[in-house]
Amino acid sequence: MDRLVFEAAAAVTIVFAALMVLSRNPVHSVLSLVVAFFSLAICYVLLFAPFIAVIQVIVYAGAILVLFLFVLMLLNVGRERPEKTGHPIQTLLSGVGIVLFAGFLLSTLRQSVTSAPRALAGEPNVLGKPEALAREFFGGYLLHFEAVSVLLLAALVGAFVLARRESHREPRG
Amino acid sequence: MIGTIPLAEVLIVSGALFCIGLCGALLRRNAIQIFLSIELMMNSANLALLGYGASLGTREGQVVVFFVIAIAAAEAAVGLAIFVALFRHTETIDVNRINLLKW
Amino acid sequence: MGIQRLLAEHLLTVLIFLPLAGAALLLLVPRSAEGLTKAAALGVATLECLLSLPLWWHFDAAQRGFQFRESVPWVPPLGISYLLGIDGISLVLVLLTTILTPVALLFSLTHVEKEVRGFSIAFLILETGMLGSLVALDLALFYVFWEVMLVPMYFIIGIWGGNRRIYAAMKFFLFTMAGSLLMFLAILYVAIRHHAATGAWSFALEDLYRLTFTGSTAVILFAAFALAFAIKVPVFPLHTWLPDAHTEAPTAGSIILAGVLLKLGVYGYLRFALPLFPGPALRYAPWLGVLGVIGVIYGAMVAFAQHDMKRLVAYSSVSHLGLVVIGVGAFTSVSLQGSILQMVNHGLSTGALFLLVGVLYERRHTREISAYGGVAGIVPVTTALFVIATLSSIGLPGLNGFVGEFLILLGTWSSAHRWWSVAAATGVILSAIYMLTLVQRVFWNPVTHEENRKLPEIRVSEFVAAAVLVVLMVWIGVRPNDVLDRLRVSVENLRESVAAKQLAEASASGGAQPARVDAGSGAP
Amino acid sequence: MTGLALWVIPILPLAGFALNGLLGTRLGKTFVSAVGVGSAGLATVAAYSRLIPYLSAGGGTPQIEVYGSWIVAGPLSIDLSFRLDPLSALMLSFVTFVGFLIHLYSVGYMHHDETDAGYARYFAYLNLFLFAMLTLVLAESFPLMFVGWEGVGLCSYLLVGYYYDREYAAAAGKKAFVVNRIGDFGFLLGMFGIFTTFGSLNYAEVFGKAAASPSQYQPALTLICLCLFVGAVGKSAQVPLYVWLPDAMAGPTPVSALIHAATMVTAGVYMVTRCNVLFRLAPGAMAVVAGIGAFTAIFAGTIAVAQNDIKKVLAYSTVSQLGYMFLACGVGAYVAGMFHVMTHAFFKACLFLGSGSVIHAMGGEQDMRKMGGLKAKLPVTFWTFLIATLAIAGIPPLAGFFSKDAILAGAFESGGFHLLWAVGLFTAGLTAFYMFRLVSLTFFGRFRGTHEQEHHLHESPPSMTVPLIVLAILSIVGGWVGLPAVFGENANVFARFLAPILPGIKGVEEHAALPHATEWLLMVVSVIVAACGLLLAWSWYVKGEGRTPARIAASSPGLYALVADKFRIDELYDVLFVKPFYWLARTLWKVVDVLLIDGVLNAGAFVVELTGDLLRFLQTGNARNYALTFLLGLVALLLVVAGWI
Amino acid sequence: MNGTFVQMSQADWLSILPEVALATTGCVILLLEAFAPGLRRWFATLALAGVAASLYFLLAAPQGTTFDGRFETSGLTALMGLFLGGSAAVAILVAKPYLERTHDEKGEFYALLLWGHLGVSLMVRGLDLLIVFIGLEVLSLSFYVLAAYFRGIEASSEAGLKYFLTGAFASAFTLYGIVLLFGASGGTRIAGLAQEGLAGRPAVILGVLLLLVGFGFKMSLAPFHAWAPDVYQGMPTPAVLYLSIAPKGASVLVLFRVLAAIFQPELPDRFHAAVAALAVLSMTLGNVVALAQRDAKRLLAYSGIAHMGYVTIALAVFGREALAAAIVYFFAYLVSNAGAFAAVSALYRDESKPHPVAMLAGEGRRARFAAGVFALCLFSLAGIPATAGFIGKFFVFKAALERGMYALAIIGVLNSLVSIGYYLKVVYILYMRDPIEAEAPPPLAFADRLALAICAAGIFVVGIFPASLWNLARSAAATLPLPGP
Repeated sequence: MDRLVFEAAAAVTIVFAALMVLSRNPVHSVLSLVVAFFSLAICYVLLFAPFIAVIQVIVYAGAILVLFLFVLMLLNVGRERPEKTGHPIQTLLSGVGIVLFAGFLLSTLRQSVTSAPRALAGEPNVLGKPEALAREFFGGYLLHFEAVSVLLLAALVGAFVLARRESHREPRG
Repeated sequence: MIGTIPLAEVLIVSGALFCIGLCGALLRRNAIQIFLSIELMMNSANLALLGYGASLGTREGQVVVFFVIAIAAAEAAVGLAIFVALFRHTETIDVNRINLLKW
Repeated sequence: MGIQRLLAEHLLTVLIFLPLAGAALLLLVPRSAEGLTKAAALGVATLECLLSLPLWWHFDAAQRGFQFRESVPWVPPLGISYLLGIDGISLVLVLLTTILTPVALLFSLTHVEKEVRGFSIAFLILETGMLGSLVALDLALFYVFWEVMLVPMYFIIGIWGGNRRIYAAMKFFLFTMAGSLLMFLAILYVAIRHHAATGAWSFALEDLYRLTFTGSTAVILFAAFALAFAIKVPVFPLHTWLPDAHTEAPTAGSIILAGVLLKLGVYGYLRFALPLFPGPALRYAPWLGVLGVIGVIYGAMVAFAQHDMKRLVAYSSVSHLGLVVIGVGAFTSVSLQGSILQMVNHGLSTGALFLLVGVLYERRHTREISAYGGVAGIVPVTTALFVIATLSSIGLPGLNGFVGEFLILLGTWSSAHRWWSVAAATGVILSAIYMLTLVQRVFWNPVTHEENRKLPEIRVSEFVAAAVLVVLMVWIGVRPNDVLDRLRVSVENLRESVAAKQLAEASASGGAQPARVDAGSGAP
Repeated sequence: MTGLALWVIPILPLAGFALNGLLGTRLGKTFVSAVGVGSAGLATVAAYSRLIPYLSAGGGTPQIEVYGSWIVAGPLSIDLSFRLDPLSALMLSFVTFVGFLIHLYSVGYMHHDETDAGYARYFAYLNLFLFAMLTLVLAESFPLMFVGWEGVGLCSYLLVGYYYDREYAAAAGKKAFVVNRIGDFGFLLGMFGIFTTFGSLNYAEVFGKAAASPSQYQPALTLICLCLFVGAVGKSAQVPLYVWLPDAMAGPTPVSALIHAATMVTAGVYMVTRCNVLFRLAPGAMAVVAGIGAFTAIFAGTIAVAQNDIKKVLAYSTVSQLGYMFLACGVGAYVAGMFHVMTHAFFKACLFLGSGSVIHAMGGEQDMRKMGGLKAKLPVTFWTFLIATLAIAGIPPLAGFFSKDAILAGAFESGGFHLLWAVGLFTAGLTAFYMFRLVSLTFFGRFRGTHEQEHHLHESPPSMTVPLIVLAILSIVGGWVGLPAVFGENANVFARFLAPILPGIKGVEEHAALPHATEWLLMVVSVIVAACGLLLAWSWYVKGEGRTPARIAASSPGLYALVADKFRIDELYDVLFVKPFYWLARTLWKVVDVLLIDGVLNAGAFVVELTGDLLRFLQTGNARNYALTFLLGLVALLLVVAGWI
Repeated sequence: MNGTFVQMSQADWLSILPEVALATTGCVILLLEAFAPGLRRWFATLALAGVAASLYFLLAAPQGTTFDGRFETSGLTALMGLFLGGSAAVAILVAKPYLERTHDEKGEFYALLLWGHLGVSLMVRGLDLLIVFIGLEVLSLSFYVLAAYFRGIEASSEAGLKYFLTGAFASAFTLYGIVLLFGASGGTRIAGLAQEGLAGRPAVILGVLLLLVGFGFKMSLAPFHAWAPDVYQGMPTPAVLYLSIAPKGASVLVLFRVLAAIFQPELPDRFHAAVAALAVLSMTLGNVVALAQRDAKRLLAYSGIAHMGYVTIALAVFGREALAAAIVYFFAYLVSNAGAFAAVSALYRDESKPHPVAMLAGEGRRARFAAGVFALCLFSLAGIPATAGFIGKFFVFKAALERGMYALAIIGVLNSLVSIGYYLKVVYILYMRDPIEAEAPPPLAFADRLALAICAAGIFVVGIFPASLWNLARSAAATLPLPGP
């Protein structure tokens, strides 16, 4: 049962991911990616990560992609002109590269096995308990947590620096 | 096995997503779409993480995913800001047309 | 710690770093005070020269091995040490250096206009480099000085040189680098082998002498060393940097280039390549000799074809150094002493030639031979000096050149390779041809260019500079023993150690019998 | 050691050279002449102060003086040492004396037509030459001799090129030096050979060993001797290296007299004689020497017949006479050779100085066709010249007669169907002919020059005539020291004196002297031949005023032109050696250096640069390509690690 | 599950202080920027103080691992901290006059620089791939912004875009690599990778390769270098200065850590081959293409690519001596490259224009000090003895020869021959050409002068007395489980 749902969700994800890549119109891409992320969130749930699934929906599908939409609107870049995406050689090489890499990646992943699973504490879905996760964050992953806070701060300031209008300086260049 | 889902399957899906993202990153010209593709690649990593974590029966996978999402968010913020800043000069975010610096 | 003790116990260190200190001192002189700068530089160089004389007096000609040793650990974890010392071979070259530098600077007193301070500084640093590589007994230390030398010379050619100076400077730098980089690897490898063999790191020459290399390893290592030095000498096919560098360099630069830098190639070969890898060195000595022969004849022929005075002299250097190489290749005690003496001779005569060509150039600003002619009557003193230098360069008996040539040819004749000597002796004819042609076309013949009629005569400073060299030419020509006595033991020492080591190698490589070291030491 | 040390003798002119060279220009002509002539004179005095006691002691044992060691390297050890033995004594005696005379003569000759600087230069060179020549003859070892050997070469270079602002003079000087260098090349190799064979370069040792055990060194010797002889050929202007001597006449006449007649050019003969021990052990080499000598004698003589430049005639005559001397050495008549060296020094110097005096009077004119009838105007010159001419022609009882006769005798003994003798004899005739032709054209007949030349004609000053007279006297009596054996066993003082320089060698027997009858016969024949030559010249040029030769010349113009052009040997050499050499030099430079070596290197550098320039364009500026290269790099790595590459 | 939620020992605190110092300084500067912009001219000093403080804390911190084995404080991190601190300090020194020239002195610049520095130091000290990754991202984000710092200059924005896109792309790979290793080892700790039989697994190999390319990207190692020239050209020079030095060192260290953990005792041949190939490619491509560069910053970018090739030789040699050599090399690279960029920043007047080398013609006689140090740095980069650069190459080649990798060494020296070609080209343009710029460059600011002096001194100190540095490096290298004495 789980498995069927997972496979269905995965299929949807893949399809919409493909759409995202294929559609010329960026807005379409964003929207299809939203769908993809939703279905991905379903997969997360099935992998005992309800909390992550929630975040996925809120942060990704919600915040980030919406942000993308805003920017798209702001710059109102329409659909790519149908001119060829680049030099044929370039496309060819990309194709070759991707195919080879995909081959390696998938073959590796197919045969990749994990070391013997540990006995789960109670039933599987204990894994994703937010409280338990919180303990991790403020326990063993405290350092990471702090680091990420700096990261976000930097991102914040950075975004501010870049987005701020040219105010008190003569334009240059 | 995670419940009834075989790990390999999860990983294959993640791998597939990664490759799709790769295609987008390489073949699209619109910077935003490229970036979207990269986001997709990161998500594929997340999927794999959760798969591994679940099959290992450890929470670490989810913890990592959490951080990854945070990172991705931060990247998105900065990235979009950069796009905007550049757009002010070039009126485009088509990477084929953005080659003032070369050679 | 009186100054005397410093001089007594650390004379070599003082000699190496005095010019450097002088260079630093010059930084304090205001850039505008050009006269002062020049004077100061000259003063330092002269002081250096005076300080180097005690080496000459106190050198114990009878003692084997190195003298005036100094040893201070430098990079202990790698056994690199600040290890100095000289034997007869380095002694004469050190003095040649300390004498030629002030001479060059003396000439420059009146002939460097732009960037005087930079020029003087570069020159002093250059002297440090040359002296350092002459007295260093630690391979790493040697390599450092050896390379450091390039930089000031690069600037001297590149900034104060002639029209194609940049090309020449680049060529000079790249050529030399090309050789020495491989040598650098070889040095590293040798040291590593020493570490592997003894468990202790050391770059000290005498420690590394003890290693024996066999088979292809030895050959490759030797090749790496030999290439570096062959380029510097320069040996025949690798010589093309020389004409450009010598021609484009400012006169003082040419003097030092021809006078000292080339010698470092031969010196390096004798000090490092040969004793470290006697097997290959002697096995391939014939090739060396052949290249030397080619160099002698080829250099002379090409020199004859030149119509640029400096270029002609430059090619004559190729020819002369070829002779030196033959002497080294023959490796008899006579030919070796001859080669070393000939290095000094070449330094003096070619130095003087470049100097006097410079005298003319500075007045007419052309090096074209055809632009002169018949100036003997207008500048008799210059003419006289030039003729003397020429005679010394073509080996007229009674002047220094002859003794060197004679010893090399005689020593080679009495070695296994008699025909080299025969072939090289033709150089006696060829050198006369091209040098006398030069003299005739520049100094004799009717005056064809009016502007030559008011050619100013040589200046006092220039005259003194040239005179010093002339005096030395005569002195060595009449009393060569003063030099030879100091070389004898060192050369014998070299040959014996090589012979001994070669036997060791032979036994190590399984009794392949060694090539003859003392191929007829000249004794009947 | 008796009296002054030998080194004093050469040092004196050296001092003169230094003094004149450094200060001469400032101190004026009188000072210069004083120093120049003075040092030469002092040298002469010094020399004779050593010679007289030595001679009076009857010569014999050589006196060797070692002043210290010059070059010591490995087994090689060369001393600074001089040697006084009959041979060097002989050379010393006339080198100093003739040298002095010519210094004296130069005072007059050079006095007015030179600036102070030039004058000083001239005497400095002349002194330097004297120094070098003395070193050459006194040296006790080959290298030291080589010092003098090249020293005289240098002076010859400087003095021939004395008028440096005349291109031909400068060129002639260079030619002289270079050709000499070719000889020195041989000399050097010879020395090396000697050293490796005998382990020493000192005469005493080398000759001692050679004489002691000849067989031991046999094989090497021929080669060594040939090498040495190459040196001699160069220095003494023998075929094929004689070409420099005629050009060398570009120098001032006294120089020609001193260097290119009396002293330097005979150095070769001296050297061969000095090494007679070696040569006598190498019959092959001897034969070559004789052959070259004979050929040169007749060859140069022939050329001399057709020359019109007074000095050229004398030059070729010198070459021919030198050939005579080598002929003597070649047939083993070393004494005769040296004898001729001496007498030749007298009369040829006299002739040159005479010609100098003539040229002087003619205001620099050297073409005999523009002279004539000078005997009235220049009596002293004429008479001295005539005497010298008779002497060289070999008219008894003048010096030339005896020396030449001795050589012919030697040649006659040497067998080989007396071919060499015949050649020598014919040459004697030639000599007589062209010399008298010279005299006739110059002194007899009517004056053919311009008017102001005629007006200026005058006898030279005493400083010039005195040497002429002295030399003329010597040309007469010089030969009497070497009367042939027919005048009594001990008549030949000269031979007895020189005997010690021909040490006996084990296994080499001295050939017996000729029977008196034969010797008489030979003398008569040679005198007749000489006389014929004289008379022929007389009848053609004085009586017939040169019609006959003109007719002959006209009858076979090609031949005449060829002879007049000295058989175009210079042109031949130019085509054979000079031009190819120059061409080769240029080609080596342009092709090997510029094209090949630098070409390859620059090409390499260029290729690298080019690669850079091309690769540079991979940097398209398109971010997607950067991502692409990234991916491709990754894939490549994967392939490597997976082992597919 | 005890009462207090946050579990953090004092050791943890002490060990994290250096980073805290940096973060705080950044925040303070930011606040001052917001509320007391008048204090701007003190920002640089403040930033320097921050760097100094963090360095002090780093050296003072007790040795050992903290945050239950995820964070390291050791001789190694101390030495690397010194290296990073040095580059940060020079960057700040250069930044002050630079920003004044461009009328752009804002607190954010220093703040971002400091945070980026923080990220790098996390990379160096993290024993947990996740920490390393976060550090990497902190660095990247800060420098994406710094690259695009001049909003007014298109080139700058473009540099930002390119750096961002390629950087994000690369970190996606890095991340996936981490994931694969996570899957194999069941955790993110590097130490966890040292398990039996892990090295053989395809997933691990792939993971390691992904890390290799990811960090190779940061090192601007060919063929992952393509971003560097463009970004260097558009980015503010002081930022480039830092970016071209510190992150590369950190990345190499991370790679050493990971490889050392996984492959014991020796690098598998195929891996060795792969790394060696990268080294050769990077050296050759960097040097050859540098010959063709006209722009000073691009030229230095390619020279940097080439130098990373030399360092990668050490990685290929793999071993304690090699790591030590790499560390020494980085110190040499620090003084030389920092000096070069400092000189570039001082010698060019207008940031809105490119920096053609030809414009420097004759500056050797006008801007004597700057040009002199520039030349010195170039000689050092070329590896002329008695300069730091020579020492770096010396040890790297020594390591290579000791392990019998002659080909690498020979290719290396041949490459440095090529490199001399373009380094000397700059030198002769500086000294042997006549000026084309009408007026002499403005007098050197004190900070610039100081920075240049420091670099020059460093070049000679390292170049002439390398012994102590070498000893430090060797003892530091001993902290990794690498083969070797």
